[in-house]
Amino acid sequence: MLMLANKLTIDELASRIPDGAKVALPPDYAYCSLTAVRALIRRKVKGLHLVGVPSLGFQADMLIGAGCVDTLETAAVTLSEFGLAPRFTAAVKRAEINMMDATCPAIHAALQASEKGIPFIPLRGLIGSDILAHRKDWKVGDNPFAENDPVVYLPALKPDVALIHAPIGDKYGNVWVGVRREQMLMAHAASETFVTVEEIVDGNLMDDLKMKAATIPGLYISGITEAKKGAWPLGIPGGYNADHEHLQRYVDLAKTDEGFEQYLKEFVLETPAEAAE
Amino acid sequence: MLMLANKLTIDELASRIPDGAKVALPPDYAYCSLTAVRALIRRKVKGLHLVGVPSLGFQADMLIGAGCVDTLETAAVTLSEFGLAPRFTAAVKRAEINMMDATCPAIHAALQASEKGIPFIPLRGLIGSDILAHRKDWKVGDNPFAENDPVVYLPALKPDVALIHAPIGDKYGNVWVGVRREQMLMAHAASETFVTVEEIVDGNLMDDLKMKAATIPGLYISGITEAKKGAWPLGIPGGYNADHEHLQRYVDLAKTDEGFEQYLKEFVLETPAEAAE
Amino acid sequence: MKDVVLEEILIEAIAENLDGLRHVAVGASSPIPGAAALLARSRSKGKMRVSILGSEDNNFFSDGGKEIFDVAGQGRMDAFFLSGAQIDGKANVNLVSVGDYEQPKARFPGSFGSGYLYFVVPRVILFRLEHTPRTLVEKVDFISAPGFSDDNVYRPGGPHKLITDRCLFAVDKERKCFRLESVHPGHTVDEIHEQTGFKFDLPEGTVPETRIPNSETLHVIRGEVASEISEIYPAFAARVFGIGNES
Amino acid sequence: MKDVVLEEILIEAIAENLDGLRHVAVGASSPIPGAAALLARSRSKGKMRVSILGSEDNNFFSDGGKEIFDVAGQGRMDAFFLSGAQIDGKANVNLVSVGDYEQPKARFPGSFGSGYLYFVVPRVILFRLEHTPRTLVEKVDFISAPGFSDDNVYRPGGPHKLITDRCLFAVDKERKCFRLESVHPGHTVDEIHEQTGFKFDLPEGTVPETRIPNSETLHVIRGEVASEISEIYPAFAARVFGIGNES
Repeated sequence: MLMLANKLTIDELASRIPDGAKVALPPDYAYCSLTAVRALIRRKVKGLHLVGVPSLGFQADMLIGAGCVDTLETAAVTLSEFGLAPRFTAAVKRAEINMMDATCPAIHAALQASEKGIPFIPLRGLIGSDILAHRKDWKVGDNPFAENDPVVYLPALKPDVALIHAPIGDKYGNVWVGVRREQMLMAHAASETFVTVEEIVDGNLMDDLKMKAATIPGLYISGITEAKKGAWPLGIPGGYNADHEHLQRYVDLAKTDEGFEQYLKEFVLETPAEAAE
Repeated sequence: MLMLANKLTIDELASRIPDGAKVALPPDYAYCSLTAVRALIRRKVKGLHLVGVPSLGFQADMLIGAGCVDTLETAAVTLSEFGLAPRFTAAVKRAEINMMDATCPAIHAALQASEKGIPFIPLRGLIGSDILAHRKDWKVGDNPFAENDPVVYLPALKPDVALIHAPIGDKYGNVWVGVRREQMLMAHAASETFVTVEEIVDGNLMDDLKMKAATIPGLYISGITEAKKGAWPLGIPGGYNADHEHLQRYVDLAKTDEGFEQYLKEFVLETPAEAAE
Repeated sequence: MKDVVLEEILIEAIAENLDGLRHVAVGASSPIPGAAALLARSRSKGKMRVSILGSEDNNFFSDGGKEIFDVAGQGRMDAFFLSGAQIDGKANVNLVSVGDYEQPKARFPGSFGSGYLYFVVPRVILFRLEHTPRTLVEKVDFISAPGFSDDNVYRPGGPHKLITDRCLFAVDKERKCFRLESVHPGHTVDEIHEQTGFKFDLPEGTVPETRIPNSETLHVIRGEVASEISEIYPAFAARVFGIGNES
Repeated sequence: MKDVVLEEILIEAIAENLDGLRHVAVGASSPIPGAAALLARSRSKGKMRVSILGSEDNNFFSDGGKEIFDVAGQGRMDAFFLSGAQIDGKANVNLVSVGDYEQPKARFPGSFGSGYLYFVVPRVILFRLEHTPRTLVEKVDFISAPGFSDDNVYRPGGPHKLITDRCLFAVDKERKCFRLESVHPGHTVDEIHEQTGFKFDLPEGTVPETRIPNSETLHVIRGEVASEISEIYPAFAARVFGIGNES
């Protein structure tokens, strides 16, 4: 008598992520739910605080372009081989978003602090950097076990929502993420986790010891949506490849405000039924 | 052109763990290398500082009985359904070992500090306990992000050696541990990790995404020994069961000094060639 | 219907204290708390998760030994059970030793997760089947986990009830002590006083008798709960419910 | 034998600085450092591990995004490569922005792991193929990671060399600055002075020319290294070595 997962449509999922939420997102090379991002843009979500774990890509660029984002907390925003993220770059130059620049291990460590229920975690490095100089929420303190040994104290970073994609889930809300364990860390650290999966399989992923070791337990999952090719136009490791032609088209269009609006219209706003495909 | 693992005989493995080493061991319900413990007793290792991750069982009781242990740092020593650990209990009553009582999450957290290369980690709880009162190496300090909020600071716990068993390894030293990820934490945190495995398989465990997610990379492994039934008389999850009859016999014999000597003679000292079985 | 046994009374008494919770965790070797959690889960109509620890098969965790403590630290564990070689009137728990710590008269396995979970799990239910002056003492010899903390100590969790083979105590968080809540059938308040090493409060009026599970509850306990618990604790299920095979 | 190209000179120059190391990590989109690491690994006769990050297939980590940083923090990563939109004469690296941070003239992706790895990896090799006063500046506009730290700051790592398309600089940890080590064939010291925005030291005597790989090294680079790197960076391998298919 296991608890069944809370199965949602993609629009229900988007409606459960409130305006102003602190939302953790994975990098492009992990499992990104672009289908959920499109649903969020359609529902005109506002004021998001995005947390890159540890960096952001297409998801953030689209949400920024669509005016959904107030704050970015991330080690980078990159479209990798496609170059600079155009909507991100434009928004920063116009001072339209609040930047909280970080370094990758600081994001991982601060999420681990939330995962462990500890109020802060120390981290080496950072001292003397302008990353630290601009992060008024971080502190430099003493290592209590040594003399004259300053160390950075990071407060626990607790996202309201972790939003991820994964290859498989089951009807109990268990979600297999393979080696992309930062997605498991995100689920542990966040108050709620919403997930889209390529496929909801029969049976219980926890019953197979090989699958269980890389499966997020349903305990952490607030809602799950089946979404075939839910990462498109990104790919998923071990699954399908990224749609390079489409991504290049995005980058070309998103260079201008008008081009981005055209992209949104064509690929986001006029496909409200994509989850039912 | 991957690096090949350092394949050792069981006696070579034991010789690589020096007297006085701080050795991390898993609990009985994980993957314990009893074959390595027997080899350590045969080589008359002295002065070990055992770290239970987070508790200890038969391995520790045998090593204590054989006079190999100076210090125990653990949340518990238990033989579960077989009751109190007789050699442990006798040694503590005679004040023959230095006890560093802990609580489970403190051991995990302090190992995670070593894993992360941070000098310490805070932990909730413990304040007002006699565990804390007796741990002169732990401190109570302030949470720098709040007023009047004391929190325990644990120094990083870095074992010299993690000694584990596992169902499978490969010739590159990659070791699959399944859901027993505390064994992965031990390998990350320790300076060196020695492992015995039921079987060294062909191919590379990292090439299979399902196996990779629960595999310790060879980077961390200093030496690997193939040892069929290397956990005996304990069992391994998903493999063989514990030998209850033998364990009961151990517990009965180990109640007295003489009985324990008899056990050692019969099952440890006179089977030097067990790795070659 | 066969007579109600003490274990069934305890299962019902514990289950009442788990009503409405989302996640109840049970430690290893705890068949009565385990059965109570399963009864509460059955009543929750799918709203409660139960995890049984120290067993490879009956838990749903996948991030190693630390996860259960992380889960508790995140506030995702609503209830847990603790026992103690000694428990005192301030709800302090001792799982370590009797006598001098450095050279004790008796040594037990150790504190396990108590020094942490007692602080962060909102409802910790203390459970001790041997109710004597030897186990329920005025002051424990070693505090594995303190019952109460100073106001400035982070303490979202703590003791909720103390259940023994003779009675049920409630916890008075204001006065930081136990109050007798009910006495199990066949036992008396005088006997409780005699067998308890610490002072405790009494309720106003007469002390009630611990409720006997009604027939509907007994049906669930002896049916689905007994069946599920027999997979985890076959010897217990065989002895108490007469089902399954001893192993 | 076909003419030696700049990439091959850089690969050899970097590989020399990796000799004897146990574990060299290479970031994403770094074909020349990647090839250099593979050359060094080939020479190590199985004593060196190389991990290529940001690629699912070419790394051996299994504990999520944090592991590579944990590995570095444990002291298990001996060398890493960093680039920068700007690098200054104090070896400070800027991966963030040019102009005012709040409203910049140019914004780059961000600092990634530089603010940490630069502190803990013993040999960080700075690598910038555009050697101009625009990139090698007197003072960076934003310090993603500082080149040097005060004595009381934990700093087992730091800059080891700076390699550009024109020359190779060594790092003087005492004087906290760069010293010109060699100039690549076809370039001059005067040109380096002209194209570098920061002051740097000169070696005693004449500045040597960066060594051209010998025929044995070229054989390895164009053989096994080219073949391995083409799996990771097919376009690079096709352009430089004329092997594999562009993708």
